[in-house]
Amino acid sequence: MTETLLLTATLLLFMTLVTGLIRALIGPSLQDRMLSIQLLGTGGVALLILLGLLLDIEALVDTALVLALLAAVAAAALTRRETPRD
Amino acid sequence: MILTQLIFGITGGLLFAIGLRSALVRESLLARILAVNISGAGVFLALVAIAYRGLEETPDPIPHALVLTGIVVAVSATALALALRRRLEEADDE
Amino acid sequence: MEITLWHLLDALLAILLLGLAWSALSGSDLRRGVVLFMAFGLLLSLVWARLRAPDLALAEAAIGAGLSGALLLLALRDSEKPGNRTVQTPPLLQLATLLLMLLLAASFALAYVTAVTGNNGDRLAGLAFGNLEQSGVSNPVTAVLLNFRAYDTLLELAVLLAATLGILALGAERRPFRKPGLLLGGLVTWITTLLVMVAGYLLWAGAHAPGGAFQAGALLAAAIVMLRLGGMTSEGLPVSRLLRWLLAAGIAAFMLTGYLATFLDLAFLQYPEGRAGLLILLIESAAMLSIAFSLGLAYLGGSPSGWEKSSSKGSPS
Amino acid sequence: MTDLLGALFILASLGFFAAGSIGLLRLPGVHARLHALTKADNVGLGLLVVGAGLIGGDLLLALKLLLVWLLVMVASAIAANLIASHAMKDGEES
Repeated sequence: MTETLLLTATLLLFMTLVTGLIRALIGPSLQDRMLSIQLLGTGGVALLILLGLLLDIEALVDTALVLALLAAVAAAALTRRETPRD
Repeated sequence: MILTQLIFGITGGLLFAIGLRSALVRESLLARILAVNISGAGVFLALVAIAYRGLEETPDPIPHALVLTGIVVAVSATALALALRRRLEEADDE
Repeated sequence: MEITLWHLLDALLAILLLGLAWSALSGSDLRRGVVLFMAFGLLLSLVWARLRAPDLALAEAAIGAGLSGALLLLALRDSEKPGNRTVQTPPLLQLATLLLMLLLAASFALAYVTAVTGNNGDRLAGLAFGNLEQSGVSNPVTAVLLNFRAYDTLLELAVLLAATLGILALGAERRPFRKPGLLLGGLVTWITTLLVMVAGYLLWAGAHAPGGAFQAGALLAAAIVMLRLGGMTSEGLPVSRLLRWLLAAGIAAFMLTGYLATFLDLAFLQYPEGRAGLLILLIESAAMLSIAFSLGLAYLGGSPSGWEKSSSKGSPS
Repeated sequence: MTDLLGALFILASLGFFAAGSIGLLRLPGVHARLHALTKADNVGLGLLVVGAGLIGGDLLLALKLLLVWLLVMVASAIAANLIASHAMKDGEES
């Protein structure tokens, strides 16, 4: 019973993430697309937690932790500017 | 054969084909680098699908170890390719 | 074959993977391609989780979603002139390419079906699980990587070193980044601390749970990248000879252990009984450092500033 | 009982995730879209973490989940700020 509920929740969550990814497809700006990646990052953390419960793999929570940490690295890589050429 | 294995096996094959085709026909170097990566991901997916044994079963660890080394090799090869591309574009500028 | 909700999830994941790959590779906007590729990497991490491969999910979360994304986003800044290298494909060659693709697809399918259906019950997996107790660790993936197939991992580190040497040979690194604002400065401080802590945890956990040198190395590399993005020009990556030693540490630890084993009348890379766990941890620590600094260097896209100076020091003038 | 309560929390979280996705699609401009993302999704994840903690029924796991949620909140807040200021500077330059 709980398993079916959780699995349904996983499917619904996945569908909302797919909806959010349309923004990565249509843009228009690079920042818009990056927002979509951030959404997928947060949603991915949620999905990993749900999968961890469903499949009974505790290490998937560690994976969620790593995903959360690395999402910020990508955002920083996008926005940092290099020092001007002399 | 388990249905999940079949689904991801076919997906792996298709990813490999999509990536290979783009790597051959695209002119942009960056697009080619992406294509080779996707092609490699297809092979990884097929390997992990082979290792899968079912919802409750522990999967085969050997393909997992292979793919783990593969992921690291793929990222280092990508980095080398990107550095080469940068050098190439700079050479075109001169 | 019973169809369940799980198969629906599998099918959705598969379709989205294919859709993302297709749209990342079609269209001429490279920025769109790179962002969709990052989404593809994130999704792949979820697929590994679904296929019960948490070791891979961890590595992909660090590398596919973070490091390669950062690498590719930076590569977008190097302008690419279109039309310079247009490839005109003659029809005959197109036909040949199509035939080649069909041939490859057929062999791929054949290999796959053979691998999944052939030799039921008599697989390497049984051998790996059977010998797990003697391997020194209880995580089967780590046992395969560092014990049963240690040769593969040694050669993999050699490939990594070769790629790093290639990058070092290509000239100087990118220009450094601007000094960060207050907010980013704070982010850099706490995120590098956390990354190093989680890396340490994963290295230690790798013996009995998903984790190990590869995942920990990728996280340390992310810490180095974060320091660089924060405008630090020398922190994180030691210039001078120390960096050379660190880059070769993984291979050195492997070779040393391997040759020491031969002195004890064992085969190359065969661990003495009862000492496997400790030796694996030592090799893994060295491998982690090599992987971290190799990937960190890869991110710079060239040799770090000061590299030339330190390399001419040793050579006779 | 706790399982059911946990499942309720998780179902409630879905509403927030859906709001985040729809907001990302429908709101005009980068800066408006940031709202949808950082607010709705973080609340959604919070509810999901509570639900998962209840179902998991393990204190250590619950603490780990809480840590993940805190990390996501701080990281996404800073990422959103970085993207917003980057978008602003782009607007000035062009």
